[in-house]
Amino acid sequence: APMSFVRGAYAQDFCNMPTGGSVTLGFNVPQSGPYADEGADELRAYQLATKHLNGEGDGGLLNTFSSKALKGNGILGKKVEFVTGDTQTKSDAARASAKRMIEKDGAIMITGGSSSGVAVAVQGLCQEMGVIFMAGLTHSNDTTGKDKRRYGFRHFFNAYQSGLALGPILAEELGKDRTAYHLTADYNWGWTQEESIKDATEGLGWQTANAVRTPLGAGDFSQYLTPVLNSGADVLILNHYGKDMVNSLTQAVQFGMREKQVNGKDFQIVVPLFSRLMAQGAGENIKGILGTTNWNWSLQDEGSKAFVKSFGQEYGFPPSQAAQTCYVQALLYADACERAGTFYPPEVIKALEGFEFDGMGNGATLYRGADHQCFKEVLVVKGNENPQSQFDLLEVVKIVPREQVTYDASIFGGDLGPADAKTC
Amino acid sequence: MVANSVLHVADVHKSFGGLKALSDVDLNVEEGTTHAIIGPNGAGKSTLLNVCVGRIRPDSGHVVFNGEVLDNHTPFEINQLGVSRVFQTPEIFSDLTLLDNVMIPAFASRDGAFSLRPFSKLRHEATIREEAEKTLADVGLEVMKDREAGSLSRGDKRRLELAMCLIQHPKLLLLDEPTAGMSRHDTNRTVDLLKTIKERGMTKVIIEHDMHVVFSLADKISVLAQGRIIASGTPDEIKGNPKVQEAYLGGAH
Amino acid sequence: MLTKTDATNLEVAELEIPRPDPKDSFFSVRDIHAYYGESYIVQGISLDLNEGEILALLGRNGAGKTSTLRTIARVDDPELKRGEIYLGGQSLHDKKSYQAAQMGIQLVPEDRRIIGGLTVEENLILSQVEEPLGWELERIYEHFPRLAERRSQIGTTLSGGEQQMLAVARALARDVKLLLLDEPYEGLAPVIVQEIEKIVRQIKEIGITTIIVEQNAVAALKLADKAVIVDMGEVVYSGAAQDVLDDEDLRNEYLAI
Amino acid sequence: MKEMLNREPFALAAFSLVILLMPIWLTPFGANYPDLLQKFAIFAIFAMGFNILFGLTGYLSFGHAAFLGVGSYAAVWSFKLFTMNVIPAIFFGVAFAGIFALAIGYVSLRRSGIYFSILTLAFAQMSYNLAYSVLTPITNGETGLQLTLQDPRIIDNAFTTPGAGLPETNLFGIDMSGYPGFYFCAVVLIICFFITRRIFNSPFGLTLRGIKSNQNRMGYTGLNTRPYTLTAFVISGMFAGLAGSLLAVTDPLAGAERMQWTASGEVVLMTILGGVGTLIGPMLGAWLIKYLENIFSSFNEITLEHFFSFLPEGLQSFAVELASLFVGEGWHLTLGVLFMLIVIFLPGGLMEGWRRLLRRFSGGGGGKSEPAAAVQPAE
Amino acid sequence: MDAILLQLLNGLDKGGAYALIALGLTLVFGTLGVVNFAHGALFMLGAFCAVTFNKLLGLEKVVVDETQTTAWGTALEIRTPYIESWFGEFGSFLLNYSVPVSIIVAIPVMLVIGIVMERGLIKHFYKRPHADQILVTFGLAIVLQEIIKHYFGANPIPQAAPAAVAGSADIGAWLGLGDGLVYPWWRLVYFGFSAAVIAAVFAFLQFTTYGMVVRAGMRDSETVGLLGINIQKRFTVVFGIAAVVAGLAGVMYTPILPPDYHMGMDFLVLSFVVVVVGGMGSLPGAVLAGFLLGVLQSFASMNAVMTIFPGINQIIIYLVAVVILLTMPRGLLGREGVMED
Ligand SMILES: Nc1ncnc2c1ncn2[C@@H]1O[C@H](COP(=O)(O)OP(=O)(O)OP(=O)(O)O)[C@@H](O)[C@H]1O
Ligand SMILES: Nc1ncnc2c1ncn2[C@@H]1O[C@H](COP(=O)(O)OP(=O)(O)OP(=O)(O)O)[C@@H](O)[C@H]1O
Ligand SMILES: [Mg+2]
Ligand SMILES: [Mg+2]
Repeated sequence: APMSFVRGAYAQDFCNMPTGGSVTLGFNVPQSGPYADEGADELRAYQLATKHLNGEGDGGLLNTFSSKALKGNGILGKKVEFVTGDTQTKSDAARASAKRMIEKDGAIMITGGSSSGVAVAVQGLCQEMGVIFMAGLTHSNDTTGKDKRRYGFRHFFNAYQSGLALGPILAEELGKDRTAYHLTADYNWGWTQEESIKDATEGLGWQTANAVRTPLGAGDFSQYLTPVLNSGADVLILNHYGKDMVNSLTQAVQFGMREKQVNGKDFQIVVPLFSRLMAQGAGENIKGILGTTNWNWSLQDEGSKAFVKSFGQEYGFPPSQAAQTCYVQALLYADACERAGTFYPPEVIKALEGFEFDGMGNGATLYRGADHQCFKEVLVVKGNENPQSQFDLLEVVKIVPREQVTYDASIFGGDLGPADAKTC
Repeated sequence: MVANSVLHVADVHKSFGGLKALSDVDLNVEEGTTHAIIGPNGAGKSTLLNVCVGRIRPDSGHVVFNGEVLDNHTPFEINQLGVSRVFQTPEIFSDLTLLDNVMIPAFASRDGAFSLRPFSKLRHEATIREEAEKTLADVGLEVMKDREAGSLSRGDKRRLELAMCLIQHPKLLLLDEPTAGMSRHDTNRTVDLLKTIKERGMTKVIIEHDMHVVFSLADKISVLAQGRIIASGTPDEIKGNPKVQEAYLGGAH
Repeated sequence: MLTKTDATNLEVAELEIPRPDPKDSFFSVRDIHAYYGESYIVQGISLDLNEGEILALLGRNGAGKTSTLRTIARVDDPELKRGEIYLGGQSLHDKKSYQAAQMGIQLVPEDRRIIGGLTVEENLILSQVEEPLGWELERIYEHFPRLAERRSQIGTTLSGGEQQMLAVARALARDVKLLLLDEPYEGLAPVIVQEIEKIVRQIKEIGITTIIVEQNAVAALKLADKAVIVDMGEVVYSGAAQDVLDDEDLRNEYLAI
Repeated sequence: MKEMLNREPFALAAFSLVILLMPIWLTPFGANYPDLLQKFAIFAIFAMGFNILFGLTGYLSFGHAAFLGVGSYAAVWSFKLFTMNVIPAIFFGVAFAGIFALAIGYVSLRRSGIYFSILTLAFAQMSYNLAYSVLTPITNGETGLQLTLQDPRIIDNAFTTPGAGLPETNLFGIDMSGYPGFYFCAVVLIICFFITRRIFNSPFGLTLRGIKSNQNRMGYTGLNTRPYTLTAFVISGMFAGLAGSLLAVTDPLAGAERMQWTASGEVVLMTILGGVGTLIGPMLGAWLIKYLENIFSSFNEITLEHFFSFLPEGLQSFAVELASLFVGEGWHLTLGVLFMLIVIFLPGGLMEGWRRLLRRFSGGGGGKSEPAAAVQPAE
Repeated sequence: MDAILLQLLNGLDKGGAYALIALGLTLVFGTLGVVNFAHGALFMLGAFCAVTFNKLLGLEKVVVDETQTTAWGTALEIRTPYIESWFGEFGSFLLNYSVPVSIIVAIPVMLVIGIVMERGLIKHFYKRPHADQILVTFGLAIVLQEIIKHYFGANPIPQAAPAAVAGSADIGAWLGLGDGLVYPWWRLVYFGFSAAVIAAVFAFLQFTTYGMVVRAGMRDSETVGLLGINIQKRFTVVFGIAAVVAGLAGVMYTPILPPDYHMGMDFLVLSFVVVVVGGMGSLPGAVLAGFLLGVLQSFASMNAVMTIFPGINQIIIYLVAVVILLTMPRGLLGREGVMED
């Protein structure tokens, strides 16, 4: 059979066991489609991480990371090499490129991505193939909730945490007597986001006037925006991401929602999930809008400062939150291998589960074993009213401590599945 | 209604907007005969054929073919009953070969209006192929059988269309100016061909402006002018009819 | 561009070079070769015509008559690959069809080519968009009362014969120097044929040069001054029209009459 | 020689050989890994089936991805509800796609030309939008329908106790991932090729071509065109469903985006790129597009530096710079440029290129030879 | 009542955008017979004309201040727009009105793009099958898109409407329906603009001989050529007009939808649906369909409607398209014989 043409005849302990002097990681990021810019930033971060792991550059977060297992000599003495792929922000394409990296290029770990659909799809694939997946930007509860996998890990926070973090701040800033109107992207992530925020705000005593589902990529949201002002609501919550959020926010502002008075209060808009790129796309309209984010380059802890410095010196501008989460994921995987002393996935998984660390930004962090979700500080931010530079778009309103955004792993169900190694 | 009438057009009216293209047209075509329809341009001749093959529905009146009233028949049903037609502007399958052009109607008359036969092999349809080649030979196109039909000259397209009708062995053949644009030589050949068909007993309705063709083929002639049949009779009767002289033939004949 | 050619032409005339010059006759086709894609159809045809003459171009089906006319009218298909054409001393072979039409060539195509979606009147107006103009609409309607009646009917719903009239009328609406008629009598009732024959005679009287392709060879030859018979894309006979009418062998061999 | 090439057994054998040996002859192109090989086979089936409709009847459907999607969903549900065996999954995939195609085709075929295209597009887009949101209970929305540990899988569970992890799709015990998956798809492709060839060379196929050439004439020839076009539509829908179920067989996940218009557009492009109405053109088109998507997108600067390492330093960085526009994140640009080049220089697609090559090597056709080259001055 | 009025306004506004995009498409599609998948790209290029113009206006003088450093340790750059430092007041006025002013730039730019595209590429495809047209224009669309992505990135780039029309108009007060009924100024401007452009294009093609010639040329360019008309030149002009119309639609849409490289593709399918529902070869049809679909889409998104038919807002356009195409054989106002085979 032709299998012998393709694969070495030697026995393999697990899929893509590194045998030579190097180890290959697979960076699967959106290079085309709406999140291409985010993907490009992720790729920059991965390249930086590879450099640092191989002992080049200034070492970046290796210096501030609480675990000192990494020496800057690659992973377990093997030089880190990488292959890249384009997810196109489509599940099929993302799985195809992940498979290519695993089957053809011999990648031992896959990481990246910029949407939850892709993350869940690739994570499922990696579970089947026995390759560890370190998710990039994915915010849906499902990734580490009902669709969690033993081989998949997420450093990014999720919608539920956004709700937990944002709730109290909303009460603080906007008062407890508010009526909210939700516009929600009509797909999985949107629904979990809406549910989480609704739970949080209703817990504060807010009313929910209505929650309306908008089709993905609607472009023009005017027909959903006009009913808002006459609905009695005084807060508009946009459970949109990416282009949808840029458009709906821009248009909401155009409809005069920032200047309105309803129920004797200033009308407010809230965007639960922010990213700097989205803020850039929305331009002026973002000013003063509240939301949450995983990380921002203006943070002043040692880890964040070190990362901003390495990244900024390499590329001339500060990193995005997507870049940060991807960089950290790459390092965490490498570190876990070092600590496990092997690339054997079941051992690496064990090393990651329940791992406590610090010095990577967002304070002390736990990789919870029960669902492979990271628990760390969450940032509540606001569109910057007086930006100092073109990158200075978000202003940190509050750093919400880790305890406040920790929740019970069982609430989302799901099943991690087995950790047994596979040959591929 | 005459007993051995194959086609009976009864009291047909058709107008386009304000224009009365056909009014009160009554026509009987007897079995085995060749019935010519002549008349000035725009008289409604082609429209009459259109009504017969179901391309146009008459405003009132009926067409009866072999005792069957064709009021609600679609073109393909009418063809399946045994009516084939040559159009005034050739309607052929321009990007198929001549052979394919003739084989399609052959399949239609053998297999009916719909037949799947996805697994029967074309190459093995030897009999049909042979017949198609023979029919092409009849109209003098056999040497071009593998050419694309769209690249034929106009006279050749006419002959191809004739072949497409002949292979169906229709009971009634409707010909709309079959020799228009043909050279004298080919016109003569076509006339001969149509004569042999007649011997086989095929009934024909022919529209022609070429009086030479009309008088050498027709058993009966009807003259249509402004949507009405103004005269009907044997060739000799028509030739002598002064109304026809004036309306159609002019001073030439 | 035109003036320059005119100037050279003048010079040539003044110098009176003795060699036969294609520019001498009013209309001249020199050894043209034309192709439909890769099929070689017009294989070296030459014609000469003086102003006001009528030429009958005869031959069997598929002989290449239509192709020759189309080549002269400079339509893209068939493609002229070799040979020269001159009208009134100006070269035509390097022109596009619209330029040829502006120089006074009008083709009445065999399948009439009435433009769909446009009324009869619009079809006529269309040929009066570009200079030089010929007959005015009134005059056309006078000659073709049928068209006057149908002026606001969509052109393609006319009967075959009516369409033929429209096609001829469309050509007359332009200032024609050389009229190319491709089977003008096809599908016409005898009365109309006489009508069109009359028009062609009138055209002749006005002094318009005409090439007529017609299967009804006798009718065409009666009108024509000259006759050319083509076969397989080549000229097999060229001479006076009357000679063809008189020469039975010739008629038998190429025209089967 | 030509006669022999046309003979059925020979053609089939040659085709089978080429397909089955793909893992070997694709090695130099870097495309010899299971996933891409599977995709090659599957999308070849998809495109071939699409061509039965578009290539033969001329009806341009812009909604064929809907049938692909239906095939995938049906197959995954079969895995979830009944068994991991692929035979029932394929059966359901093809059957559901066929039923779906029958319904959509019946309605859409009332119109022709662009109106037909837009009707199919509308149906597909409705399916996509609903699958993405409202029908989430059936399709699992954006995330896509996946296997879970809670699936009933009644047939399998009746005979065996489930393991700890998710089970794999199998053909009576042979796992359908990796190379076995490819060979399975390849065999299906060969069967599809056989069927397609038969359709092309049958009276049915000829009739379809007649419909494409002159639909109007068909009626006066005594053929009822509707059942013919509908049959072609359903057959090609079933091919699409088959391709969809094979996607699920090799990778048990079905996402809504498989039904989006871009996916329908892709198969149109594949077919045109390869050569509309030719037997294997659409397959070649599918391969080219999938190859670009999977391989060109994977080149990054490091690979390019390797590739151009034979050049001197300055030249190398220039070459890398230039090439990087067309690979990696620039692979779309290559795709666009390629579409344009092929359609400009090879009207008739890749198959036209092939024919030209053949003609060149067989020394040109007979017939009259050309006179001397043009002496025409340009305009 | 208010809600319905507002949704009607939304629908008209949306319809204006659809109609404007579809208008250019139907020009080349229904008139020249070319299936132009690059039409969306022209819309996108128009939008990027506005972006580029704005960027040019916003070109900044960069002064490096060595004394201050950024968080990542490089010297801080202080930027001031040239235009402000040169022209002062008028400079900031230009910046403020950059979107409408960029129309002046966009018209010639789009005209040139359209003409180059037609001369260089489309012209060779008039006689080719639609399939080839689809492939080549799709290829072109991808290429244009990727070029824009290369220079501008994939992220949307916001464009502000001029401050004077940035707010909302108090329609309620105008109509005497009390306040609370407000609608963004810019959207009203957009609606007026699209109505004006549509009317202009219409008058040009439907009521002039020029338009008649173009329509005739589409049916049978060879015969029109035989009548002495240089139809190629007119085709080029029509294509140029279509490009300009698409471009202007793009320019004016930027304040509503921050443009990105992919926006053309997003609108492409929709505009095809609009054109076909309107009926092939009919400009009024395209406009009518644009408004009809826009209005229906708005009404379908009303909460009352969505509670009765969940998900109706997602499929309404396609549903309406299906119903119309099945009840009217050639769309709303289509002509017989255009693109039916
Ligand atoms: N679809 C239509 N719409 C409007 N008028 C029509 C239509 N079809 C035919 N006519 C008109 O009906 C009349 C009869 O047309 P028809 O084609 O039957 O004439 P004909 O006798 O065949 O003439 P010819 O010998 O010139 O072909 C003509 O005046 C024609 O203009
Ligand atoms: N578009 C085309 N492509 C290829 N060959 C063509 C094309 N048009 C015509 N031909 C071929 O060119 C030859 C000459 O055709 P042409 O139409 O000039 O003949 P003709 O003398 O006008 O005949 P007819 O009297 O039948 O109209 C014929 O053999 C014909 O098949
Ligand atoms: Mg007639
Ligand atoms: Mg001819």
